Amino acid sequence: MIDEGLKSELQKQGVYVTTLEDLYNWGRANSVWPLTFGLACCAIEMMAASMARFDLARFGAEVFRPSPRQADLMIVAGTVTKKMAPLVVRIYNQMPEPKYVIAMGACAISGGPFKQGYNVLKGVDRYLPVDVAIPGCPPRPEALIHAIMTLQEKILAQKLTGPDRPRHLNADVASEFPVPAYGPHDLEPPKNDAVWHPTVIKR
Amino acid sequence: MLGEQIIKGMAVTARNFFGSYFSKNRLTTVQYPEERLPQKGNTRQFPFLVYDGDDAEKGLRCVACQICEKECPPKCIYIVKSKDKKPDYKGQPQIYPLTFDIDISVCMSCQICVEVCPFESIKMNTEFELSTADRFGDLLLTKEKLAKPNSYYQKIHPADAAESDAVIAAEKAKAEAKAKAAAEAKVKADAEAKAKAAAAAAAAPIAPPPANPPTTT
Amino acid sequence: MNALATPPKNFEVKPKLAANGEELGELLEVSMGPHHPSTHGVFRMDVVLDGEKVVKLKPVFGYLHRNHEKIGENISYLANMPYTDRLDYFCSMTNNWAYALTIEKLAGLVVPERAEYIRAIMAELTRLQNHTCLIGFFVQDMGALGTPMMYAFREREKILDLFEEVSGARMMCNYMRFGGVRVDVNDEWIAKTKKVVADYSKFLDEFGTFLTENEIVLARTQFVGVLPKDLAINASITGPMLRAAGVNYDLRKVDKYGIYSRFNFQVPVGEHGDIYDRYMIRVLEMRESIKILEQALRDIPVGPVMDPKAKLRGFRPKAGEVYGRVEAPKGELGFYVISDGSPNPYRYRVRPPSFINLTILEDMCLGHNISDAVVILGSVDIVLGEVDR
Amino acid sequence: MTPLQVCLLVSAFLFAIGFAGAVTRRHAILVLIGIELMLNAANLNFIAFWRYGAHPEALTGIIFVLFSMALAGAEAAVGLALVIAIYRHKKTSNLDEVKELKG
Amino acid sequence: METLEQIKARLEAALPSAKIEVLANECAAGERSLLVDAASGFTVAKFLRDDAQLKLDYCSNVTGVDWPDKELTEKIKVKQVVDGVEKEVEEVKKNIRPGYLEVVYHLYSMGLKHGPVVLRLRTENRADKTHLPSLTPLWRGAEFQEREVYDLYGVIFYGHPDLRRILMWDEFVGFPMRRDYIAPDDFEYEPTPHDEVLVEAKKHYPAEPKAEVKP
Amino acid sequence: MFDQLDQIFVNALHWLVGFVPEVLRPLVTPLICISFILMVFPAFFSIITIFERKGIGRIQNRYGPNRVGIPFTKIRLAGFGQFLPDGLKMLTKEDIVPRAADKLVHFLAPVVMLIPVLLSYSVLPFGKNMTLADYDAGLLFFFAVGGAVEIAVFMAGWSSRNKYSLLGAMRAIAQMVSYEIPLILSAVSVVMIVGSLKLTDIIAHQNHYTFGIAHWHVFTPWGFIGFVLFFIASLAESNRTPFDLPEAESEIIAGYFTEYSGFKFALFFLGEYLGMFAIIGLGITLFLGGWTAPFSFLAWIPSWIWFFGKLTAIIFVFIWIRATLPRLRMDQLMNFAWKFMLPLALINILVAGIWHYMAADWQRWLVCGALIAGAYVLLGRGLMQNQKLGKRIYRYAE
Amino acid sequence: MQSSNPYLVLLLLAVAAVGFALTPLAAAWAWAHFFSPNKPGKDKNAIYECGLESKGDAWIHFRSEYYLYAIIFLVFDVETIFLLPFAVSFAGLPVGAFVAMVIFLLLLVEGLVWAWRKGFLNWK
Amino acid sequence: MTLALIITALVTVLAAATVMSLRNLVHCALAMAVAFSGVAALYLQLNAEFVGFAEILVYVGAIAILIVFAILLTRSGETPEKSVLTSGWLAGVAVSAMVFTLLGWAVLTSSALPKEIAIAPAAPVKNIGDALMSKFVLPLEIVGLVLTAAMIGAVIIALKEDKKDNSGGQP
Repeated sequence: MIDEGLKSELQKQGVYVTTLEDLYNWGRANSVWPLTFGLACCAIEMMAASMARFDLARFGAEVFRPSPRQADLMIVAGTVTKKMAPLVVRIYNQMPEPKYVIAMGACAISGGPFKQGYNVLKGVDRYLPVDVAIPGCPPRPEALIHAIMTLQEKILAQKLTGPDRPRHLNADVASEFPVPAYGPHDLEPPKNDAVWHPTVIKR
Repeated sequence: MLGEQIIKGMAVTARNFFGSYFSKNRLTTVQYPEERLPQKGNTRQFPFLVYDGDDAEKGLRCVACQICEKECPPKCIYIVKSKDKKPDYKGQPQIYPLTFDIDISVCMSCQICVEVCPFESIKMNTEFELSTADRFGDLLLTKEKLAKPNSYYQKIHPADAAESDAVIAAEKAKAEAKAKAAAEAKVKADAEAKAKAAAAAAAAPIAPPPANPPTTT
Repeated sequence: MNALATPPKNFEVKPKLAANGEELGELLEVSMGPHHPSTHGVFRMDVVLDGEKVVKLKPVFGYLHRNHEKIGENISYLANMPYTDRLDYFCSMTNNWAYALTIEKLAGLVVPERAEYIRAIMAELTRLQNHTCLIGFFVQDMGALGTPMMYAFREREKILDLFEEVSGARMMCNYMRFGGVRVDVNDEWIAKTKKVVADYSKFLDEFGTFLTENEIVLARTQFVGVLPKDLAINASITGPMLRAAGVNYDLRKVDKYGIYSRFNFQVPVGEHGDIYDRYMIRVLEMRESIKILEQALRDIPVGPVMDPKAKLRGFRPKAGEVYGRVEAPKGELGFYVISDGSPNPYRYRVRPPSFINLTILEDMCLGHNISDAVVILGSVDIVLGEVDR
Repeated sequence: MTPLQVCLLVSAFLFAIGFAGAVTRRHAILVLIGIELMLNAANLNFIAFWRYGAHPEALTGIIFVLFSMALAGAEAAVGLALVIAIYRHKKTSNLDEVKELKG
Repeated sequence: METLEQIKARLEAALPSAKIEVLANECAAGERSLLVDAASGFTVAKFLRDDAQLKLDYCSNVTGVDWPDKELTEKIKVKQVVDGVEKEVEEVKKNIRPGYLEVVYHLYSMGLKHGPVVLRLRTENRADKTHLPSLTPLWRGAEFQEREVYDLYGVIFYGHPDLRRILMWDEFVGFPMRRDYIAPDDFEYEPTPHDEVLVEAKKHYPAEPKAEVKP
Repeated sequence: MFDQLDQIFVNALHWLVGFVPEVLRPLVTPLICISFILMVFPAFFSIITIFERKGIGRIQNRYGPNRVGIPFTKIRLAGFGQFLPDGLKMLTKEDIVPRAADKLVHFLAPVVMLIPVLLSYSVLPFGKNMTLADYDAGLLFFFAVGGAVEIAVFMAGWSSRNKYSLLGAMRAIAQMVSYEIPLILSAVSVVMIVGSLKLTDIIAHQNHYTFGIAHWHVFTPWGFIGFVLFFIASLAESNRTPFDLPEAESEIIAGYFTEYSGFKFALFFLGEYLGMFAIIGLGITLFLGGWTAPFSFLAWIPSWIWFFGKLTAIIFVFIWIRATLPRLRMDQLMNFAWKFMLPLALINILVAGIWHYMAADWQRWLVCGALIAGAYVLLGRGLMQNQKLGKRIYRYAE
Repeated sequence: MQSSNPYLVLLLLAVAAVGFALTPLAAAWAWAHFFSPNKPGKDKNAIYECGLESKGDAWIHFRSEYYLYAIIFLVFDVETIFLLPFAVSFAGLPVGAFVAMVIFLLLLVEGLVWAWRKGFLNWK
Repeated sequence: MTLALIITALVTVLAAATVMSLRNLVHCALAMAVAFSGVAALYLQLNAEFVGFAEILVYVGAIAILIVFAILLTRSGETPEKSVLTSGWLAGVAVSAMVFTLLGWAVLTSSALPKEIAIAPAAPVKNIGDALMSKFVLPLEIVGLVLTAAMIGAVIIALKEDKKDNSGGQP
């Protein structure tokens, strides 16, 4: 729902904004530097994706930065345990905007096969906004490349201005998510309600 | 001498560098979206449901026996049995799944559901390009998304599909034979009964006991 | 649950005092990991540094504790098989084997000969790819840009192709079953494997020229992280680490499980117990694995691959307990199962080699540089899926 | 004002600043920095007088400054080593405290 | 290697105070185990390690097992005076076997290449008397494994150099591997629930909207 | 004609300056040159980063970046457009300054980093008559400003207040300090023979040919070993593998710039690479004849092409080494500098003296060569045997 | 390319370097100001330490080894300011001067050898 | 020419004043590097090219690093002291102000100062080398001796305790 004033404003800026937006998105999309961040099995496939056979580098995404300050993409590759979850959130918080999250593999999406466990977080999206989820246990390296391509498409479609612009362009939306604390049995809070909106499926 | 082995090591990398321009073995990259690796024999990703014929609803082999649901290690299958029955490929009335959901955000691609399925109805797909931004919408595969024709199965796993087709054909043949035998027996019995009845009607007042129908296992 | 059970908190760091009671440089408490490029996952070492020298090192576990054992106790014996894949996710085949072996011991199943051969082939292929990758990783920990790892993964992909061809998955094979293996291999596959194995020695030669005598590798690894023999035994160290310390203890020779007694191979043993020995033992083990593979691929008989007595569903072994172990690439991988006659194990326990091999990490690292600590950790060869389970 | 005078004034100022720092600051390292500044002031004088002096071809000023730099280096090395040594003993490099502790 | 009975005999000779039992094992492998009382556990273990014939210098596996209270039913014949007449009456007696925690050690010998000897220690109960001697001073390899048993089962090993939680976080309360541990409730989104999960998941379903009366 | 081509930039400069009033010429001339440097070398940096990524890719049996080309088109340029999105992204990335950091120093560090680096370009001869400022003590100037980079590194590491950063900065300073000495001493031998600190003089000394082969210093025993020393020291000075301890990823995350994000991080990157180009440029000037051709029949190729060609070639060797070798440890790094390179550099000065005093015939070659080789082997062996390093034989148990 | 003041180039270069560094930083700042606002936060602006909360201060008292190398470096650095003029005029000097310089070097090397022998050059 | 000289002089003086007035020692060290660079620039203005570059090499490249290390090794960089000045700081400032006034007065009024000479003298490195190796050989050797002595002395002073420890306290 764009109000009329904004619409005309946009039309005035028109070409300028579009070009800038396209250039900006193109720049971001083609330079996605992941964080060196492997959690479990999927991390091996993530490495395999950057190895000779699959070569993530072709997309300019092989620059795995060890410091979150220089990374754009957090590939949550593997099971996020409750012991690890606060750290994951903190590392994500320490990344500069714009930042993206790929939940790689069943465990990262939903806890996967280990979701029955008492120490396993049922999906990293309980605390972080996940941009792309790759099912699979572990997903093939090609699947990760496909996910990065999906992410690129998502980035390319983002708007620079307007109400539906992404989080990092909006000053009013926080780019930090509260870090859960260790509780006596579970993390506190067990989920971040600002991020986690599951659909209800009644059985 | 200091540095000798370092130079040898550098020779190895140099060989790889130049080799990458000539030898396929030295440049192993498969440029994924355009090129693809040939599919390996038994490769598997996520399960799908096989149906025969053209109609997914009608030809679905699954009879909602719920074995896979029980055996699935991460418990990612959810089945609701139907109340009514529909004929299966053997023509026998069977219940069918009203709901058959697989949560591939949980599935660990272990293939145990395939192994335990007695009806050759759940098989492993090779599709892996499933990454999505919508976790809740796209990763819970419903029956409609899961159902794939047998021809698809034959395409992705020709050997296994042939095997499973043979099993089904054998069972079908068996069932047909059984049905035929039953039908024949029935006809025969009917005929016999008729004849006997006729004979009895003609000759004796007491009818003989009817012949047992042929039993199969 | 009760007052007694309140756990003590982290121990205080006591600065090491000099001989004259004077403090050295101020100690720097650094946490290496869980998000650290060289801790092989989410392992964490709380390191106390004096300058760059490690004066205290406490490993912190549990960041990948995914309750493998608890899940194993809640699901059936068969359903647990794919979970074992995810223990040491480099070596799903040997994990499968160890688990299958244990349950076979428990239930008294007999594995057909062909299946035994296939298992040995798979295990040795696993060993090859695990050791190769490990060397890649640990040279990367030493600071190489990843070229050795790329070469290692290049070869690994070939072996993974073989796995995928047979079992359907690259890493999580879920291939073995109680009483045999799930799918038989065909002749085409055996021919392919023969080729991979034949090429592997060539690759190892090249890898050797690349790394084995490289001066920097020598300088970084020799006489660093020395593990004495006695300590190694006392600390239950297993696998290549133990043999590098000079102990001749290889379960393939000691337990002679499977059909290893039929193969002609040797066990390399180190002298110094330092990182270089651990590296070289692995290289030499790979050569021996190639020997085993050649013999196995040559001798593999024809026959069934499953024990006909074995049941897939409704498997309920008799009550009792058993401990089974195999020589996984990382060391002794054991499974301890107590059955109470139900379809689920009553108690299911994994004895992970890399977890126990970490016991003496601090002993090996003390007094060394922080850079060495990273390489020492790399030479232990840990996989977090197994360490934390 | 001639350039020479400018240089000499700068030199005088550097000297004064260095002196003030050396005398007024508590921290040993700052005292050393002050001394270095004073040395530099002297060097600047040498160069200025070489530049505007009578016999520039003799290069005496230049050579002297070079030697002076060498000695400044030596002084800094030893002086800072002393500061470090004192710090190790007394856990402070504050001159006042060092004095107090001595007594 | 000697049989467990022989070992037991020698142990009893050497350490008269130790109470040792050989536990049977019915399964195919038939690995039996030595059950030693907690008090003499350490000395027995030391004997096993240092004895020249055994030399069990390698402690491969340490693990805990939880045996909760179990209801055992047995039928016994009781003589009862019924209506003045003594009669034998069959009665079902319910015994509660008190629960305990067990720690199992698998010992091997690296020098002599034999094993395993399975050593078991039992705690008195599962609540407050969960103390056992730590064998870490004998075998360094038990260090982390005992910590793990402590963390997951709550067995307190005295003599352990660094008994802290190892896998769970420090703030954690309870022992998750015990059979009566209840996992935290996080079943908000369960598209494929079964059994207990279904029960748990249903708690999170939104309340049924009240049936609106439609005109 | 070739001369024209060779001097094309010089002539262009003169032509351009011709439009400017006489008074402003002293100001405008260097400004044009500086802007030229500021255009060429950062562009060269961007190309080199792609070159490096692709080269390493090839060494590792893969392609490396090959998709990104000109924006909004399908032209891929074999991936050589990759630096554009990288730069754009870093420019638009959020800038994070840790709360506990010393904010002023944190901000200044990347800026300070560039000053000495760019200053060192002033004395480098990029081609014939293509030197910004040809000082009498040019070489000394280069070393003097080169040493100032350490301060920027220290500022970055210290101000971040991060443990890894501080460790990285300490390592960086200790390392750069240690390798600066061999760097300078290996250059001293050249200065002794040439008799000037002027870089143009040094090139002029190498710019003549015997039998069509240039008199590059690298073709003499002292020059060869000097070049080797200089090469190793320049690897260390520019923090490249195997001396990349200050940013050792596997140990201290990203070293002294762990806490830097966005374009400040890019500036460090840029600074490091520009510093590397400068130091390689100096090495080329000192030992590889600067912009001169190796063979007289190739002398027609413009001098600046030679310079950039040699620069690229050495950078390629740097990349090659980076893709091959693991990293040294701190003590080994220090040992190597102080116990191997420094003695060897000192001996090299001696050898250069002997070379000067001996008559120019084969005996001179023999004596100097033997001295150098002997010193090299002995020192190298001492370094290895001191730590009892070497090949091992393994036994097999039955 | 000589100008009236040969050192003007250095000044200009230094200024250009600062400008070259500040221009993109200013552009980045402008971008952040107009489009993508900086959003500092509690965790984001905390010190990074492998995802944990940083314990203790990084600014600590380091060991003295670093200082040792700095001293030796200083001495050799100072030495080069004598060595370089010597090297420049070396060709025209008598052998005696060469010997004198060798003695000068040997004096310094003696210090180095002393440190080496005493084991100070062993990084700990 | 004079303008450039004055600007450089001002920068130097300002930096020097900053050194002595900042609270944080690391900032002081950095300002000191700027001050020394300014002095080097002054040398360059005075045609003493070699000395100017040497100043940068020695002071900015080496002594500044040394001081920075010393600051870190004595843990002085982290917090500014509570009181930066000694108790007698007023006297110190007064004395130095007096010194400056006196010197400044002398400089500005003295007639003994040589006038600017027309031809700026040059000091090519070659001449410095020649002078160094002829007239100043003996001082050179003495400086070498002093440097060695300083090095040994500084090493002993700075490292004595560590040495003792390492013989006994190996872990």
